[in-house]
Amino acid sequence: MLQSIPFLPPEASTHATQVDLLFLFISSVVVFFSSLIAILVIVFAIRYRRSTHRKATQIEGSLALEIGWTVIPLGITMIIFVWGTVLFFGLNRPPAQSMEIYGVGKQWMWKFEHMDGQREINELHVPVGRDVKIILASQDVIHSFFVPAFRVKSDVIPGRYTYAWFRATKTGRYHLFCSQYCGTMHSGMVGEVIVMEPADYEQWLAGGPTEGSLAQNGEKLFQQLACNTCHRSDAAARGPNLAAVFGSTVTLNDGRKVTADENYIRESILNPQAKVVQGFQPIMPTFQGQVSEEGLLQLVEYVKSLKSQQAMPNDNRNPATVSPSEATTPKAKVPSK
Amino acid sequence: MSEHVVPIKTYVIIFLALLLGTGVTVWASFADLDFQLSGHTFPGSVIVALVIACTKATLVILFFMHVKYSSRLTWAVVIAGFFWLILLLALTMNDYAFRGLLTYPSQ
Amino acid sequence: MSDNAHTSPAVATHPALQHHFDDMEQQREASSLGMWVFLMTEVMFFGGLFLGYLVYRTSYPGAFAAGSMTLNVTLGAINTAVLIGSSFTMAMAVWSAQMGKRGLLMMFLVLTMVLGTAFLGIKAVEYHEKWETHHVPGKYFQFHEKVPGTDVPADPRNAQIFFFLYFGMTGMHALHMIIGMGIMTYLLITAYQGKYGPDYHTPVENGGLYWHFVDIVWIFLFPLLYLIAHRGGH
Amino acid sequence: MTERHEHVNYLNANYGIRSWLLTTDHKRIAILYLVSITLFFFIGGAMAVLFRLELLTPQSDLVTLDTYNKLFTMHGIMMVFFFLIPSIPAVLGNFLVPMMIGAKDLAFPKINLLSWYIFIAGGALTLYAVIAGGVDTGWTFYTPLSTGFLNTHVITAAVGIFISGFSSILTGLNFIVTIHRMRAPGLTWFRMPLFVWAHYATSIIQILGTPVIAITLLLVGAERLFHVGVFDPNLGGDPVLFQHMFWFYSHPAVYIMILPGMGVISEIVPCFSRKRIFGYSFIAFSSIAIAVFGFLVWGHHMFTAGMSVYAAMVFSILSFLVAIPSAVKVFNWTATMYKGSISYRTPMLYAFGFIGLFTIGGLTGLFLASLGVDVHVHDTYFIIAHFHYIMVGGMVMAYLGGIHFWWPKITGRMYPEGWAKLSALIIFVGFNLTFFPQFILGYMGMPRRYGAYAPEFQVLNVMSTAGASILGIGYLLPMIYLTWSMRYGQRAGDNPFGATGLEWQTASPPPTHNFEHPPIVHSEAYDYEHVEEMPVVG
Repeated sequence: MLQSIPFLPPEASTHATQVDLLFLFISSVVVFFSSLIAILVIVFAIRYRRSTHRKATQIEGSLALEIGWTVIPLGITMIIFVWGTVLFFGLNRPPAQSMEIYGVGKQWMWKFEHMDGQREINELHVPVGRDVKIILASQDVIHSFFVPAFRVKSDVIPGRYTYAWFRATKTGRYHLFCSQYCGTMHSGMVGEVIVMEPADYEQWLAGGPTEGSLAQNGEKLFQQLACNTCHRSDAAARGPNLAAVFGSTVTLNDGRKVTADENYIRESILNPQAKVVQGFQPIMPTFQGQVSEEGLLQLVEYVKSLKSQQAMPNDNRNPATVSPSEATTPKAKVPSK
Repeated sequence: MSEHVVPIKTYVIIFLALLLGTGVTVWASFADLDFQLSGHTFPGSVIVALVIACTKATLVILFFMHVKYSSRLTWAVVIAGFFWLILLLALTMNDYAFRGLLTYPSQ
Repeated sequence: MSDNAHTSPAVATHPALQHHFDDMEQQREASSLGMWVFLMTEVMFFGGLFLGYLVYRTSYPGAFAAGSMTLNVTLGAINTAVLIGSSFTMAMAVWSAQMGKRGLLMMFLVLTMVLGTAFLGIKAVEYHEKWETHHVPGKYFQFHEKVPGTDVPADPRNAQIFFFLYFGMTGMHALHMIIGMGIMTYLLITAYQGKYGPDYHTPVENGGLYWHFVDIVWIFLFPLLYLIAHRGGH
Repeated sequence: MTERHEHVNYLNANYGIRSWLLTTDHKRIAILYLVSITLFFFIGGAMAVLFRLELLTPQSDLVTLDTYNKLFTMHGIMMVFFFLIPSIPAVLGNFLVPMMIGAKDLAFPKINLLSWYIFIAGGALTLYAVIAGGVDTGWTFYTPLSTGFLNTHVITAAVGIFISGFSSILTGLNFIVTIHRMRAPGLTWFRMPLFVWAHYATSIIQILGTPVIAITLLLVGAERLFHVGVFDPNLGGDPVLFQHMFWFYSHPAVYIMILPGMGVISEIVPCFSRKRIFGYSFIAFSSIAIAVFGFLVWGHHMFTAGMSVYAAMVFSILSFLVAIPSAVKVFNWTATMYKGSISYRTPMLYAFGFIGLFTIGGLTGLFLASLGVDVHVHDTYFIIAHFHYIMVGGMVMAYLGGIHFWWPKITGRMYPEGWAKLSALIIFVGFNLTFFPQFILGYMGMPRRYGAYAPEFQVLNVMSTAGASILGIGYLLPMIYLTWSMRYGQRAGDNPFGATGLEWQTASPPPTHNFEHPPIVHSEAYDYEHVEEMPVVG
């Protein structure tokens, strides 16, 4: 409906429509007040011009007016604040059942990896009508994942994960820009988001060559790095059992509670001492420099894939070593030497 | 000249108080002052150290730097300076303290 | 807030009165206010470093504690006492100037400088110690300490941030001390020339304000850098 | 007005290059600043011309992408740190603050001169970085790009800015002390011109904000030089911390730029409306409110930067709050014109332009303070358009308006009115043509700092470049005719516009000590009821 307005970029996500509504609301406020000021200035300038209005009438001020033009704009801005904040919260809270895709930004390209292992560069295929959450990592500097047609933007920051999510409403090809200046070829770090009918998407997924799903590759890496010597569910475990860790609340040895999200898993691999699970010794070494950004994504995805299982794949007993304080979920983190 | 001359005795007392504060801080760091409050452990010696540091700084500002005897303007400048420092620290920590909040859907 | 507008033209012209001030009182108040405003910019300057410290200390408490453990508390405490002593002698120098006691003023300035030099000397010993143990951030940085209270090695990267902040903060502080020594030298020379008396001693006062400020920075640096680990242990 | 051809003034009191380079007279230092920032303005402007030409076509053809990146970086650095920040405070403020409060000079004249030398040293170093090959970090120096990934003269430029920061601090310090301690008898706080209030507020920001960027740039330099540091994620640091520290200064810096401009407008509007300013104390306090609240909103530059959602919310609401005092000012200026007796002299034309463009610039800030919309427009041309409406549409308009308004006082000569009106018009038209299309470009999604862009953005970019050429001419004109007028302009009397304010009660140009007799103030500012009629000409 808003598409009839020229100069609006395509509206291709549920979020885009909402942003445009707020945009139009603020625009009307802006147009109203700037016209008001412009008209007043012009009218006064002509009406009270010196050639016809020789003598100015001295006016000190007016408390009522001052209060009026303080309070009224304040009220309007508070409406905009609440409205914009609600939209923003929605944008920062991906629906729980989102389909997930990993994205890595590097100078100067975008790489995406789908759950089943398909990889693509500077193109992102997504199905229409599904919630899609992109988990973003950067290999070098700060980039920013920006799809104007979805009104979605998220900086991609080295050293941690950030997220963007959307639900595309229209098939088509849309711009993907890097919007955070990232060096020489910044303006070349562009790509396309290709929104397809779900059936076409499935077909596309099936078409590409893959070397195993993300989680499978992650599992291989998990064994390669010997993570499983400590992260196990039997009594010999020196690290927390990772089954069902993801998404749970973890109690740390200093009493803090954190949610085990992607950043937590990532940090636990790279900086194991930062958050140590209650009941465990901080004995895990760092894997900084040993795992690539993509390898990290695979490991994270592997840990996530254990979410539905009750225990580590090699063992289905419940973890004995986990502190009893957290009945709901054992926690993650670290071990091995 | 309308300035205030602080008696030597005051300076000596402040000097001794500052030395005492230093001693207590060092002692506190070797004592185990951690305490528990609603499930969290608080590092008692760090808290003691910071409280003493703030007290010492206040003493220096008030007496050695004569602020106690200075105009309201000087007070305003000092307060503004530290107020802005707190703004810098507090608003930045406002980010770090709440990182991760809301970013993942509750399961 | 002393809305002091200019009062009547100078009663008696003091040799130190600058042409654009009406009288010595106005000149003194202007200088003093200027000094205070300058010190507040210094607060914000160090504030940036304190912010870095706060952020990383809360992010990497273990590595910071481990790094802190390697610092020499004895030397740090001695240095704190030395600096407080120098603040005391500086305050006495200002008092001597107010009283017009030129000899005392010079003596206290010299004492302040002696204590300042002692501080810098002890600091140099500490820096040397850090150099020997490869705790200076950079290419040759090594760190094998354990997080206090555990037998886990602290992450050297995070410990390096601690030492970067340690050297950044204490180095910036030491630089201010060195500048302060320059100011003391100037004050000593001018005091010798007999420029200061009960009527005019603003430079001594402002030099004192600066010196005390540098002292205050150290009052915070000492616990933050040296004492954050639980040396008492658990 | 009586002719005073022969009176001794600050310009002819003595001659020779030494008498200028070693002067401690605030008026001469203001002239030194005027000359130097004009130089930096045209260097920065030349870069803008080059990259606007590059943007005529979607491809990267006129210059390489590397060069393009250097051009916009140096444009930003030159304009922000070496033109906008010193512009009004260091030129008009330096010249006028002591005169407006009836003082003989600033409180610390030698420090004032020192601050100019520091400024020149910083500027020279930065210019050296340009000539030696340029910098391509963007004026924002974001880490880790600036510390680990670029091969250019980052440290030189950062040190240049670091140095020039001290100039800004010293200027602010000087103003604060001067305003507190050197006011003429009878000049209470609420009799001060609003220009002085605005500079007081500006000075607060300068002294409390600038040190933070100084230490931040030092840390960037250290990280780059020694590969140790606090911002590089590979070293365990957090690049977002850099953004916090950078914007803690650089957002309030926006108010360093615009507040003095607001002060200028508060002088011009009453004078050419022959009317007391409407709501004096509200305008005065709104300046202070802007200075204080301006420090609390830096996070709105980081809404998409991975900050915590909660912090983003806090920064958002504070950003809306800071809009209010600006709105109050605009309403008060408009109300001042009501029932005035308005003449369309050049400074007033610039004031009209300022009010209109600043209103648009300020109101478009609502999009950016609003979290939901900001996510979309952040880092696009929408931002570019928004801050150029404030910085160029607002601040440069006010600066030029102020230069024209006080030109007779500074030089003793009138500017040529016809040419001045023409160039004001050209600037207004050129400005809007340059920057209005960029709002649309931004909402359409064109990211900033793109040397090559998608073809559908071309039409608007061509419009923008066309506008920029007009704008360029508009800026060259005043430079030419103002220079001309220094010699050939009509002699101005002491008070050619019939303005209130102590600066108009002394000769034009003023004597070295500003006033023959120390002034005593008996009335409030903008007492236009009791001022003689505006002279027809100077």
